[in-house]
Parts: sequence; structure tokens; C-alpha cells
Amino acid sequence: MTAILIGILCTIGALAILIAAIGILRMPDFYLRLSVTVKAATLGGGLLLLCAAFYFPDEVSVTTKALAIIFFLTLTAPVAAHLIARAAYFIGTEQWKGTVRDDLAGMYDKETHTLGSGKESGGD
Amino acid sequence: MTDNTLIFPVLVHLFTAIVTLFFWRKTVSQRVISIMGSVVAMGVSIELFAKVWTGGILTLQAAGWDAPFGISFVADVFSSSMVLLTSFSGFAVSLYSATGVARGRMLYGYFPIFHFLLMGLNGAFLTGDIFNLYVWFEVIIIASFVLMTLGGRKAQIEGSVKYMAMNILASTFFLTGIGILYGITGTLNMADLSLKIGALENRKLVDITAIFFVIGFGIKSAVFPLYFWLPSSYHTPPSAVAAVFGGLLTKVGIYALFRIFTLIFIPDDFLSTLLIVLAIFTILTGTFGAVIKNNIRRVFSYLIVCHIGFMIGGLGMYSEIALTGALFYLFHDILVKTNSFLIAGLIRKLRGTMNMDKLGGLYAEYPLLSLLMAIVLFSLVGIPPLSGFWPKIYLFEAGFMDHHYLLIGAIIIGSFATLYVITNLWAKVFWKDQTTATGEELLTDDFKPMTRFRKALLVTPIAFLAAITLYIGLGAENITLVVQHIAREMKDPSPYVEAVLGTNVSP
Amino acid sequence: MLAAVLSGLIVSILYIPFGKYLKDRLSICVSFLPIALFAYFASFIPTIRDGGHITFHYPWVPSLGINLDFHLDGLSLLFSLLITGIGSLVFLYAAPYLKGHRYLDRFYAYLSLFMAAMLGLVLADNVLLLFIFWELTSISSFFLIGFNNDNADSRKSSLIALGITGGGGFLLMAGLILMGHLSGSYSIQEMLGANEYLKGHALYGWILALVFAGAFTKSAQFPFHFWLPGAMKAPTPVSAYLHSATMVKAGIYLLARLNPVLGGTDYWMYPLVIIGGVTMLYSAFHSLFRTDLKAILAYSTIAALGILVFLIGIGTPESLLAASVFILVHALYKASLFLTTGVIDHETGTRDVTRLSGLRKVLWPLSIAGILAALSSAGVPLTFGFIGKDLIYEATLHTVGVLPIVLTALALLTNVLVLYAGFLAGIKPFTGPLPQNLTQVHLPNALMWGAPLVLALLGLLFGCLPFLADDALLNPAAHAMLQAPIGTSLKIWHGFNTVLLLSGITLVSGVLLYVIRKPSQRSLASIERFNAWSPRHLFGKVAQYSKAFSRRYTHTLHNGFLRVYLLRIIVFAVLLLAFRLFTGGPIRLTLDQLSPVSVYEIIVAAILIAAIFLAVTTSSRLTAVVATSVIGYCICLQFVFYSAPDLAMTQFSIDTLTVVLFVLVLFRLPPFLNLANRLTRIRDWTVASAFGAVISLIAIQVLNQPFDGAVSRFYGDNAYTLAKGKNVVNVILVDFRGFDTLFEIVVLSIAAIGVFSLLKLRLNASEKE
Amino acid sequence: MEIVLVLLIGILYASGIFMLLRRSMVKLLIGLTLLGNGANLLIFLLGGITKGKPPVIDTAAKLFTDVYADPVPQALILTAIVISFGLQAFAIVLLKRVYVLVNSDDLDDLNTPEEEDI
Amino acid sequence: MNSTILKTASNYLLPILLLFSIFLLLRGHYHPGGGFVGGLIASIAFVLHSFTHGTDATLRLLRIHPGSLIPVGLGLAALSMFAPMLGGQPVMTGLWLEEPLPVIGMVGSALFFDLGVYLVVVGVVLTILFTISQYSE
Amino acid sequence: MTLSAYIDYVILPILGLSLLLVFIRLVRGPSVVDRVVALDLLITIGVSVITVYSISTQKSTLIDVAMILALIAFLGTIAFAYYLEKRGRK
Amino acid sequence: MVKQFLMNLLLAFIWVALTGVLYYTNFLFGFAVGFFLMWLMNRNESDHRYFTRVPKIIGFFLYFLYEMIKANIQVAYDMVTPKFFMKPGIVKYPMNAKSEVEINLLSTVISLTPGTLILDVSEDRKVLYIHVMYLKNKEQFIQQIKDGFERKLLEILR
Ligand code: NA
Ligand code: NA
Repeated sequence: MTAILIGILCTIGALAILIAAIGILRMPDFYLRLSVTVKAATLGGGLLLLCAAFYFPDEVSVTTKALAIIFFLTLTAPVAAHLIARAAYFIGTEQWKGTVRDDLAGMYDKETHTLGSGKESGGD
Repeated sequence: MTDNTLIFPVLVHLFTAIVTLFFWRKTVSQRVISIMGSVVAMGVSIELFAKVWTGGILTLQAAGWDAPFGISFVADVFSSSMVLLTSFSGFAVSLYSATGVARGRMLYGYFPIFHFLLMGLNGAFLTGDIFNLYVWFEVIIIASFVLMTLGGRKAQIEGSVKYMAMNILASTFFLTGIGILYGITGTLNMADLSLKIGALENRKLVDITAIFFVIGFGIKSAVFPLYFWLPSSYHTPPSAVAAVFGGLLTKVGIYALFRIFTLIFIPDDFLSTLLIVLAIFTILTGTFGAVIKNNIRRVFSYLIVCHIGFMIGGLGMYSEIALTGALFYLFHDILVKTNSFLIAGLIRKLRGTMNMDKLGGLYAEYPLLSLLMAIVLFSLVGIPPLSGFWPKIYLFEAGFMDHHYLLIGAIIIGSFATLYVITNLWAKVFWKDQTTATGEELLTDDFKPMTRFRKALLVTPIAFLAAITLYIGLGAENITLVVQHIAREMKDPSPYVEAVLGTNVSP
Repeated sequence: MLAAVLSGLIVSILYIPFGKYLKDRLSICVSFLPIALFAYFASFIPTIRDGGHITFHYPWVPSLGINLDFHLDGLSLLFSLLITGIGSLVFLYAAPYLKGHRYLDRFYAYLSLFMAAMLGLVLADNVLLLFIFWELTSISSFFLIGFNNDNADSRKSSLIALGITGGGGFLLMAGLILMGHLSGSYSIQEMLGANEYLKGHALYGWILALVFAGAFTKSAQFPFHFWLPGAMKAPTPVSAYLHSATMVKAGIYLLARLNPVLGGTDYWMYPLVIIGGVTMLYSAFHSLFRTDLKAILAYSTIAALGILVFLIGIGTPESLLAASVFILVHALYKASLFLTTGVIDHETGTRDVTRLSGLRKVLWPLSIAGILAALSSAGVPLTFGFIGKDLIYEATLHTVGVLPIVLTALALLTNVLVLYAGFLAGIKPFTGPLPQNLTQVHLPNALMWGAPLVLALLGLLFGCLPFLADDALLNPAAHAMLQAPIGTSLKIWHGFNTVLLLSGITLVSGVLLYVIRKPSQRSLASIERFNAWSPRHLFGKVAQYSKAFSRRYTHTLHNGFLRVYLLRIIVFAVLLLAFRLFTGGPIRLTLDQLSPVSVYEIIVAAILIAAIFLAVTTSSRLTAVVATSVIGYCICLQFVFYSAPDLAMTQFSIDTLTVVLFVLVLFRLPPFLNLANRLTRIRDWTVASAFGAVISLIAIQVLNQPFDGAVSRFYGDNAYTLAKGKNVVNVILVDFRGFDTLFEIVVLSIAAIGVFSLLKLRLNASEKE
Repeated sequence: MEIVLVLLIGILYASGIFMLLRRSMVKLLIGLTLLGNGANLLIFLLGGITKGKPPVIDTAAKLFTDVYADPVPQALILTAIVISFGLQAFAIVLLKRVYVLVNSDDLDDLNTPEEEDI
Repeated sequence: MNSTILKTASNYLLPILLLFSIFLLLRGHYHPGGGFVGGLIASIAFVLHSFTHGTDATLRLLRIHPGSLIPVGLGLAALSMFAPMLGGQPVMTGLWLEEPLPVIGMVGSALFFDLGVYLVVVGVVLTILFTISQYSE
Repeated sequence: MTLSAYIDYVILPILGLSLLLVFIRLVRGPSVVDRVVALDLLITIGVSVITVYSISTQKSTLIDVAMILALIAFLGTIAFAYYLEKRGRK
Repeated sequence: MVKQFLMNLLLAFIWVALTGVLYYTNFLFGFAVGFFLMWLMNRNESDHRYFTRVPKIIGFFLYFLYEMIKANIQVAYDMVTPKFFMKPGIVKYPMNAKSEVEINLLSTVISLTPGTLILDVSEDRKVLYIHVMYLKNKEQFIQQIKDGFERKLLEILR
């Protein structure tokens, strides 16, 4: 019973990761790749860790650790993605030609890297 | 028998280093602690030597785990005398450093690292475990990197990069060798390795493993064609540092070569020939380099290379006489080379340069100092009956015994070059007068304005080492007894093996 | 005896603390030492005359067989007396000569040291002990020649002198050790017993070559002679003492001493006779062209040394007796001439023989000394030189085959030239008119003219009463050289024979030559045209070329490029490993005990390889760092697969930290430039791949070896029961092999301190060291 | 798998050496890292590899009940890794200093002529 | 780095990572982990903090310079190795309390040794990284 | 088919394949940030691989390794971002 | 509120201690029992938010999971099919969220759902810049987030 549950979760997780992998390979620009991979990988990794949590039920610490890793991954992945995306924007990484909109354009202060909201003056 | 005394030389320097770390930025305290630590280290080294000399090989199984399971420490006459010599050199340099090293360097950890280096050296001499030896080597290397770069001048950085690259490569060879050794024997204890390698049928594999050690230690001890780092770097650090390097760093490579190649890999024809050929080229290379250089420390650097060849040659011949000669040379060389670099430093203090063309007039201005230096310099040459003379007798005899005439020729050439180089140095630095050297320009003398106490701190270590060197020369009999004893130990390692593994292990 | 030998040494050491008090007035006191020693050695004369000899033994380095063994026989007594006797006079002479010199104390220190060394040399029974003193004489001579060390020529001469004698010294050392090794002892007395064995040994030639190298360099034989004229840069008393009477005779002494051990063969004789002959003729001829008094004397000294070598080479009893006589003769007249020259130089300020004449009017006691010495050197009857010359002809005539004619002719020619040189030095300055500029010259301190006069008078004394020296000294000396009784004794008158004829011819032609030929700068210039072929020049060339070679060698090898150094190391390693790998047996691999391969492992391995490739080929620094970390992570996965969780953790965290470090440091570094050309890269790849291949092959070899797991089993069995831990790796790290860990964190600590100081420490300009 | 590892080790060594022979100091450091990894893997392989059996005694047990991987090479490699981290950290900072000094990471620019000796 | 999100994240990551590092330190003798890895995690926590808030802020947070942890850690590790010598036992012999303490488990010299390692690693890594980042700032 | 075998023969190869695909992106770049993201993903997949492997071999010990990986990987990415941003500013 | 949560935790631990079964499932069961008991005993009207919030959290979690799987499938489909249907763009999104925690959670949630990714937060914390994969209409997208994640999240947090 547990084994089957684990098998299913495993499979979903692995497929999610595979999708992330395909995504990072196929997506046409950096932001899209990033977008695809962050969640798919977190989902996949989370599911696989959940399997481990189920698989070692008599070792509390293992379950705790598995959950802790999931928690940690979930928390850090978006932060990391945000930072690297920001850096990418600074170094002028190109966007796909099919991109329809860029509200960020011109909003960064070139010197200080502080980001404006466009609402400082006037208050929209 | 287990005896914790064995580890004291390591311990003293470790704690001296730690205590000086606690006194970070308090240079006066650091100096005092360093000198005290060195004195204590000298005391325990003497005690250790006396114990070993009278009571035979001492072993210490760390944490009480029997060999080969724990890390064994072994003090035989060889290692304890190396520890003893290190303590002499270390004391001298520590004393010299008190005034000879810029305060800025002391503020950034000169003394702790210096003691870590000495600790590493002692550890390397005392350990009976090949991987532990690797760790000691790494302690030595990193400490020497830091000492070499401390101050960060361009030449220092250049030297350090070369020194670093080649020494890390050496460590890689060493580590690879250890990996292979473990793979074929399943043990790391050197005594155990001695038995297991001795019993191994596949001699080809043994030789191959040995080659890794030849190269690894060969780089460390600056053997041709692996020596390049040495002349690239030894002229760059502060003289006190160069003194430790010149006196001890390459020697620990030599120590390791002697240890490994008399305990684990007994030189067969292949290894013996290899070592002798390397020795000949090493001597010649050092010779050629030394005769053309104009900077005192560059000259000394090449002389180190040259004289390394003498010792390697002795190891290659692998007869008792040859080993005796090589070991005698090793003992002499440690003290004299340390002192040579201290002298170079003192000269720099006196004149502000180490360029022989710009130097001059020391004999006229500082006759007693010059005399002191002369003793050291002529010991280096091996003017009889000073210390460098005696080992050559053994080496020549050994060479004649086993018909290694080319090696004898090389040693003659090397000795002759040393003579030329040193007398040339003498004539330029001491005899020639200062005005002809630099024309109108008068170089700075940092020595004259010093207080008597500071002057004494600079000169005493040189005199101290010179006195020991003189003792080695004039009291050669005692040294001879020691080195002959060691040579016998080397030719028959079974007492070592039994002391480590316990007597129940049949050789 | 030990005290006698070492007293000079002790005195010279005492000069270090007390020298400054002894400087002027008291310096004369030092002369008591050689005088006392002279008396001491003279006291042995009766014993030696009665055919006895005395040995002394003081242990020093018994395990090496080197002890302070001294042996006093006729030969060493002759030399000891010369050393202390002439030494006394030189000491006395030097006090006024160097009066007021700021380094007078040093001078006496060196001189005492030299005397001790010389005494040790001639008394040592042990060849290595002899060698020790031999080198000490070289060194003290070095300091004495360079005594006026602010003079560049002086420094150069002393370097050349030490270079030649020191170089020969090392060869000699090898030779002596070879002798000792073959005969089983370093004692000369014991070697005497092994002489037949030595002469028959295959290495006999080598022994001779090495010993000759030592003797010839020290005794200034052609082509090593040129250091001696250079050595005339030393103060004149030194020249008189070292470079005519004593040190240069060390080589002669050595040959004489070893004659019974090694001599008596053709290999011994021909080199000595030829080299001695060439030397004597060459340098005697050269003395013709010199105008500097000291140079003239130097060349005639070389000639005399040549004669001595020549005589020892002949090796007959007559020749050995002649040698021992000539040693004394030459020491007396040459030292006297040097000291005379010293006074002339000191008082007139010149040594140019063309500008000196008539000095008898102002320096009359000295002129007696000079003329007597010159006559002795000429071999005029009733001088000691006459006896010496007779014996030389006696010796050359008593050889066999065609040799008598050749050798006698050689000796004759040399003697004529030596006579000329002696006259030039001892007679020319005193005879003739006194030039105007020398009229103010006045007689110096009595010690200065007394010393040469004593020596010259001694020559006259022995010339008239040869038996005074004969039984007591010269016969025993020759006896020692031969190790057999000589059978002849010294006589003033041999009757009318060939020898007398030859002596007459020598005298007549020599005087004729002196009368006809006047020294001039022009003739000096004429000989100097041949300098390009002179041994000095040729040696200089050799030195120059070897320096140039050294420079090229060193700069080629040590060219400053790290990558070249590394390449050499690797090539060396590859060659060595490959050589041993492919000699002695094939390389096999048994596949049956290998573990199976899974897909994911292969994938990880493939990624690893690709990452390596990326790291190596990328042109972006950051990509290289990324690729390196991928490599680290893949290895980490391998560690996970193969049961090393601790390892994986550590590898991973360290790898990440390294990346962080790289990233922090890489700011603003320009991109990689492709700095190597294609050929270099191909070369490097070849070497690198060869190395990788060798490592792989070795790994395969090792895998074939059965593995002994006793140690790891012990750890597994005892980790919990004895060391209270379940993670065996950790237990090993903190317990079984805790030392490794302790010092591994020391490494880290040092690295941290290093980083800290490297980035923060800036020395200010005043902090030099 | 041993064969794969042998191959890997060879490649690691080879590429490490190749990188050592470059002029760039960054490459030199990467080369040293690669060599270090190669050496570690070599020790790991030659000590004998065992799959999926870490040398950790089960929570409940006091002794190993199953075969386990040789812990010795692991301990050695651990030490070696840490040590080479120390060296590497220092080397990387040295690289920084080199760059500050000569404004490039070309090691040839670093060579100081002998005339500048003190 | 001037990022609000990272700042917030690092505020809660720091205690989590520190807690975790102590966990790793204490269990090293039984499971993978130990002083070394524990120290690394702790230093990574502070490094993260310094990335966000700047090195100076982290140094203020630490109160002492991380470098001063090095001698303390070294001293602790060395003493725990050499303490047995005072009792006449071979150097480095493990000394253990008879009974395990709650939570921490068996307490012995090995634990102090590991703690020393932990401190040294934290000191070393932080010294290195902070020195570098201060240098480039 | 046991769970262990399923993981060995299905899940791990899938993950391996993913690793490979991500690695291809890492090699291809084109920008440094692409590589950094690929690296980050590689590590996340690595965490998964280790987790799954620990199930397959029934060694819970390995989860610890996964945990370390997850904790530390974040730092690497941050460092790269830090670097790129700083470099971008100059 | 915190007090209640701690109380609940304490009850869960007591349950675990009583049963002596050190499993996670057991702990969760204990937590649920405790929650139920506390809900039963709660008579204080002013403090009932704890009991509404727990179900809301669970609800939010389920909503999040649903969105995630839905969007994942969409993206997966886009990816395995050769042609891209994407219309990516960066959208400025004015937040209602104010505090650090709110902003962080909101951005985490948005980032973890496929198709959207937070690029940055403006310095004055008024605006999120979101990268959107399928951007048909800016206003519609903003409204969707406002009504979806942000509202639900703020309900829980405030
Ligand atoms: Na550990
Ligand atoms: Na999203």
C-alpha cells in the first residue's frame, strides 16, 4: 500500500523534474527557463522527499528532515530565482522576441540598483 | 614503550602558536612568548633526543590504539635529531625575528604561523603514519605560503605563486602515492607498510608507487628537474622566513625521502640509479645557478639545490657509509643554511641591499661580525675542519666503494663551485670597499642606530648557530656516532618496525 | 706536540678579543711563538739524526679514522724548522714593515693561523688530517693575499689563488680518500705497507691524477702556476713566507711524503718529470722578461718548484737528496731575496728593477744579504746553492737511457735562467750608480734588514759547512722520502767531473746573460703579446665560457615561466612512470570482481566528463567556475552512490564555498585570453593525456591487487564498542585518526590568517624585512 | 563501475594537468582543483568501492550486520578535501592579489626582473 | 544586495541554519555530520546574512571578530586531545562520561574536539569570506 | 517489481535523463545566468536523486546529504547573483 | 492567537507522550484532537480567529496545490508540443500587502505557481514586478492575482 503510494508520488515527482529539465532546455529565453524550472523542480523535489518521509516512518528524524528540506526548498527557491532574475536583468539578458510587455524597463536606477515603483511622485 | 614526551615538541609549538594567536596585535608579548616557546621546545627536544639516544626507539600510539590502527608516533635517533636541529634553528630564527621582522608582519600573524610551521616540521619528523605525514606536510606548506606572502610585495607574490603551484602539485603526487599504497596494502602505518611492501610480489607496482614519492618529495626537496620553485621564491620573503625555509623546508623533503626510501621502499637498482642520476643533475644545476647570481639570497638558493644533490646522492648509493655521509651533510646543512639566510638578512640590515655588486666594506666596518659570518660561510663551503667537510669524506668513500665516480665528480664540482661562490661573495661583500661599490650613493645602515639590546637580538642567533656549527665541525666524532647509528638504523629497519608494531610481530 | 701545532691557531683566535691591544708596540711579542716553536723542533734534531722518529696520537674523530696523529721524521722536521725558522724572521720583519697598519692584528692572526696550518700539514701522519691543514693553508693564504682588500687586483688575485688551490684541494681530497679507501687506513705509516697493493690497483692512475692535481695546483706547476705571480699582491713578508718558502712547498712535501707510497713507477715518474721540467723551463724563461722584482722572484720560485717536482719525479736517492737540499737552499735564498725586495719596496716605493740601482750605498747591510742570496741562487761555490746545483746535476746524470742528456740539458738551461733571475733580484738593485731620486733612502729598522741577512748568511754557512745540515736534516729528510738510507752525503768538492763542468757552464753562461741582457719594459711588452696563449688567459677563458654556459643553462632551464616548469615536472613523471609501467610484465585486468554499472551512474559520469571538458575549453571565467562546481557535485553524487555520505556532504559544502570564494574574487578580471598557440596546446594535451593514461593504467594495476581490509575491519568492529560512535568515518576522524583532523583544522586556521594578512597587511616603506 | 571510475580519474588528472600548463592563474587554480578531485577519487577507488552500504552502524545495532564500505579512504579523503580547501582559499586570494598587482591574471605578467631584487 | 525579499528571507534563514548546524555538530559521532559540516553550515548562515545586510552588519551581529574563534576552537580541540596526557594516558585517548546526557547523548572528549573543530571552521570561513568582501567593497 | 527496483530502473534513469538535459543547457548557456540557473536545477535534481537513492538502498543516512545539499545550494546561487549584480554595476 | 497555537501543540505532545507512539501520523492526530477539544471549549467570542484560520490555511494550501498542478500541466503541455503558445511579459503589480512577511509569502506563492515569477519588489514596497508566461491581458491578470492569492493570503495573515 505504502509502496504503491510512494511509487505514484515518485513517478509524479520524477516527471515534474523531467518537465523542468525539458523546460530549461527548450524555453526560448532566460526568464522563461527560470520560470519553468523553479516550480517544477520544487514540486518534483518536494514530492520525492515526501516519498522518503513516508518510506522511513519509524525514523522520526528522517521524516522531520524530509519535511524540513521541503520547507527549505519552498522558501528558498523563489528567493533564489528572484535574485538571479534580477541579476540577469541588470546584465541585460535578452528577452524572447515573443515578449509582449516589459514594465520593468527603465525602472532601475543605474547607479544604486534601487527599483522604483513608478508611484513615487503623484501617487497614481 | 609509550611515552608522551614524544609529542611534546609538537605540543609546545602548537600551544605557543595558539597563545600568540590570543595575543594578536600585541607584538611585544608575541615576541616574548615566541622566544620562550622556542626555548621550551629546545628543552623538550634535547630531552627527547637524550631519551632516545640512551633508551632506544620511543613510540606513542595516539589514543592508545595499537598500531597499525591508530596513528603512531615514533622517535628514533633520526627523527629525534631532526627535531633537535629544528629546535636549534627555530630558536635562532625566533630570536632573530624579534628584531629582524617588520612590526607590520607581526601584527598579521607572523609568530603564530612561524610556530605552526615548526610544529608541522616536528610532526613530520615524528609521525609514523604516512597519511599523517601528508597532513604535516600540508601544515608546513600552508604555513610557508603564508609566511612567504606575508607583506605582499610583488616579488613575494610572484615567488609564492610558483612555490604554491609546484608544492600543491607535489602534494598531489604524494597523495596519489598514498592512495596507491593504501590500495595495495590496506594500511597507512609506515612500519606496517615496511613489512607489507617488503612482502609484496609485484615489484613493478612497488617501483611505480615509489616513483610517486620520488616526485612528490623530490619537488619538496628541490631535486632536479623538480626544483624550479626554490630559486623562484627563496629570495623573496623576509630573511627570518627565508632562513627557516632554507634551513628546514627542503630538509623535511629530504627527511621524508630518507625515511620512506629506507623503511618502505628499499632502493633497488632502478631506484638507486634514478636517485644518483637525479643527484648528479641536481648538483650541477645548483652549481650553474649559484655561480652566476648576484644577489646573496639567490646564490644561497641555488646552493641549497646543489647541496640537496649531495644528500640525494648519498641516499641513492644506499650503503651505510653513504647514508652516514648524507645524514651528516643534512645535519650540517640545516644549521648552516638557516644561518646563511640570517646572515643575508643581517647584511641587508647593515646595508639595505643583498645585491653583491652594491655591497661592500663590511669587513672594514664590522670586523667581528664579518668573522662570525666567515665561520658560517666557510662551513658552508666545507673548509676543513668545519662542519661541511666531514660528510664529504663519507660520500667520497661511499662513491669509491660502489664505483659511483660520476657522482664523486659532481660533488667535487659542487664543492668547488661553493668555494668559488662563497669566496667571491666574501671578496665582494666584505672586502671591497663601499665607495667603489656604489660610487657616491651611501646605502642605509639600519643596524648602527639600534640599541645594544636589539643588536644583540640580531647577532646572538647567528652566533648561536655558528657555535653549533663549529661544534659539529670540531666535535665531529660525536656527530659521527649519531649519524652512524642512524645509518645503521636505516640499513636495518627491523628495530623500528618492532618498536611500532610490538615485538610479537615477526619481521 | 698538539700544543705546538695548535699554538698558532690559539694565538690567532686570541687575536679576536685581544688583537687591538697588541696592535703596535707589542706586536713584536708574537714572534716569540715561532721562535719558541723553532727551538722546540730543533730539540728533536738529535733524535732524528740518530735515525729515530716520533709519533704522537690524540684522538679526534676515531670513528672516521681521523685522529690528530703526528709523525715527526726527517722530512717533517726539515719542513717544521723551515716553517718556524723562516716564520720567526718573517714575524720579526713584519712588525716594522707593517708598522702602523690598521689591520696589523689581523695580519698576525692570519700569519699565526697559517703557521699552525703549515706545521700541522707537515707533521700529520693521517692523510685527511694533512688535507685539513692543507686547506687551512689555502684559506689563510687567501686572506693574506687579499690583505689589502680595498685593492681590486688584490681581491682578484686572492680569488684566483684560492680557486686554483682550492679546486686542486677537492681533487686531492678525493685522491686521498681513494687511497685511504683502498689501503684501508688513512695513516700514512700504514699506507706504506699497502704501497704494492695501491700501485697494482686498477685505480692507481686515478689516485695519481687526483694527488697530482692537488700537488701541482698548490705548488704552482704548469699550467696552474699563474696564481703565484698574482699572489705577489700580498704584503712582501707574506710572499717571502708563504709563496716562496713554505706553502707552495706543501705540494712538494706531499709528493715527497707519498713518494714511498705511490712512487717508483713510470706513472709516477713521467708526469712529474715532464710537468716539473716544463714548469721550470717555462717559468725560468718568463722571469727573463719581468721588471717587477716580486714578479721576477715569483717566476723563479715557480721554476724552483718545478725543479723540485722534477727531482722527486726522478726518484733516485741522489735526486731525492738533491730535492731535500734544494728545498732548504731555495727557502733560504728566496726568502732572503723577498725580504730584501720588501725593504727596497718599502724604502724606495718601487719594485721596478729597471729603475733600481746602486742601493748598496744607502742600504749596505741589505746589499750583503741580497748579493749573498743571489750568489746562492746562482750556485757559486761556497754557497749552499752550489751544493744544491751539484746534486741536481748529479741526479739528472744518474738516470738511465737517453734521459740523462735530456734532463741535464733541461736542468742546465733552467739553472742559467734562475741564476739570471737571482742576479736581477739580488745584485742589480745594489750595483751601479745610485739614481738621484733614491739618495734620500735610508736604512730601516734593524729587524728589516737583519732578517734577510740572517737567511743569506745561513746559506753561506751551510755552503761552507754542509755537514751541519746534512746529517741532522737533509739526509733524514731524503731518507723519509725514499724510506731507505740514501748512502751519499753532502760534499763541497766532488773533484773534477761532469758535474763541475756543468756548474761552470751554468755560472759562465748565466753571468754572460746577466751582463748582456738588461731588463726593460719593452721586453716585458714583448712577452705580454703572448698572453692570449698563456695558461692564465686560457683558464680565464675557460672560466668565462663556463660562466656563460652556466648562465645559458640556468636561464634556459629557469626561464621564469611557471607553466614550463610544471610541464617539465609532468613530462619527467610521465616518462618515469611509463618506463616502469611498460617494463617487466603485461598490464592485466580481471573483470570478475568488479561492481555492475547502472544507467544513472553512467549519466553522472558522462556529465562529469562533459563538465570537465567545459571547464577546460570555456572562454568565460565564470563558466569555468560553474563547470568546476558541476564537477564537484558529480563527484559528490558518486560518493553518495558508493556509500560515503560524510564525504558527499563535505565535498558539496566545500565546493560551494569554493564557488563563493571564486565568485567574490573574480570581480573585474578580464576574460580569458587564448594565450597559447595551437602547437603548444597540442603539446600540452599530449603530455596531459599521457599522464592521465598512465594514472589510469596504474589504477588498473592496483585494482588487480588483492586488498587487505584488516584495518577497516578493526574500525568497524570497535567503533561503537571502544570508541562509542556509530558513524565510523566520524569516529576515525575524531578518535582513531584524530590527529589528522586536529592538524587539518590547523591548516584551515593558517589559511584564514594568511588570507587575512594577504588582503589587509600593507607594509609601509620603512618596514623592510 | 570501476572501469568508468578509472577512466574518470584519468580524465580528471589529464585535464588538471592541462589546466596547470596554462598561463592564466584562474585556470591554474581550476587545474589544481581538478587534480585534487582526481586524487580523491583515486583513493576512493583504490580503497575498494561498495555500493549503498555507508559505514554507519544502524541506530539499533552495536555492530555491523552487513558488509560496509571501507571507512578509511573516506576519512582520508575528507581530510584531504578540507586541507585542499584551505590551500585553495588561500590560493584564490593570492589570485586576487596577483590581479591587483599586475591587472591581469596572466602569470607571465607577474615575472619580476632580477634587477628588482633587494 | 539590495533586495527586500532576500532580506526577509535571510532573517528567518539565519536562525534555522544555525539551529541546524548545532544539530549536525552534536550528532556527528552517530550519523553523518560532525563539527566540520556543522561549522560550515553555521558559517554559511552568517555569509548569507552578510550578503544581504553587508559584512559590517554581520560583524556587528557577531559582536566578536570571527577570527578570534580560531584560537578558541584550536585551543579547545587541542586541549581535548592533550588532556588525557595529564592523567598519564596516551595523547588523544577518548575520555567519556559514564552515562549519556539527555538530548546531547554520550559526552566525551570527542565532543569537545568536535566543538573545537566547529568553532575553527566558523572562524576560518567567516574570516576568509569577510576579509575578501571587505576588500572588494 | 519491488519499489527498490522500480526506483533503480525507472525513477533514477528519469532523473538521470533530467540531469543530462539540464546539463546540456548548462553547456549551451548562452548567458552566465542560464548556467547558474542550470546549476541550481542540477543541484535540486541532485537532492532528488539522493533522496530516491536513499529509498532504493534503504539507507536513511543519505537524507542528511540531501539536506545539506538543499541548504547550501541556495548560497551558491546567491553568490552568483551577488557577483553578477556587482559586476553589472561597475 | 499564538497562545492558542502553542496550547494546541502542547496538547499534541501530551497525546504523543500518552500513546507513546513516536510517529508523525500520531502527532498530527494528536494535533487534530487538541484542536477539536480547544474548539469545543472555546467560549471567548473575541478570540475565535484561531479556529477559523486553521481551516483557511488548509483551504489556501489546497487552492495553491490546485493552481500549481493546473498550471504545471499547462506549461508541460506547452513544452512537449513543438510550438510555443506563450506570450511572456513583465507586469507591474500594485500590492495590497504591506509587511515584510506578507510580501514574502505573496511572492513565494506567486513564484511557485507555474507561469508567474517575481522578478523584484520596488524599493517603496508598493509594486511587484512579475514575469508572466501567458499574458493575455494585463488588467485581467492583475485582477486574477488580487482576487486569488493575495486576498486569500491576507485573510489568513491579517
Ligand atoms: Na563528520
Ligand atoms: Na508562477
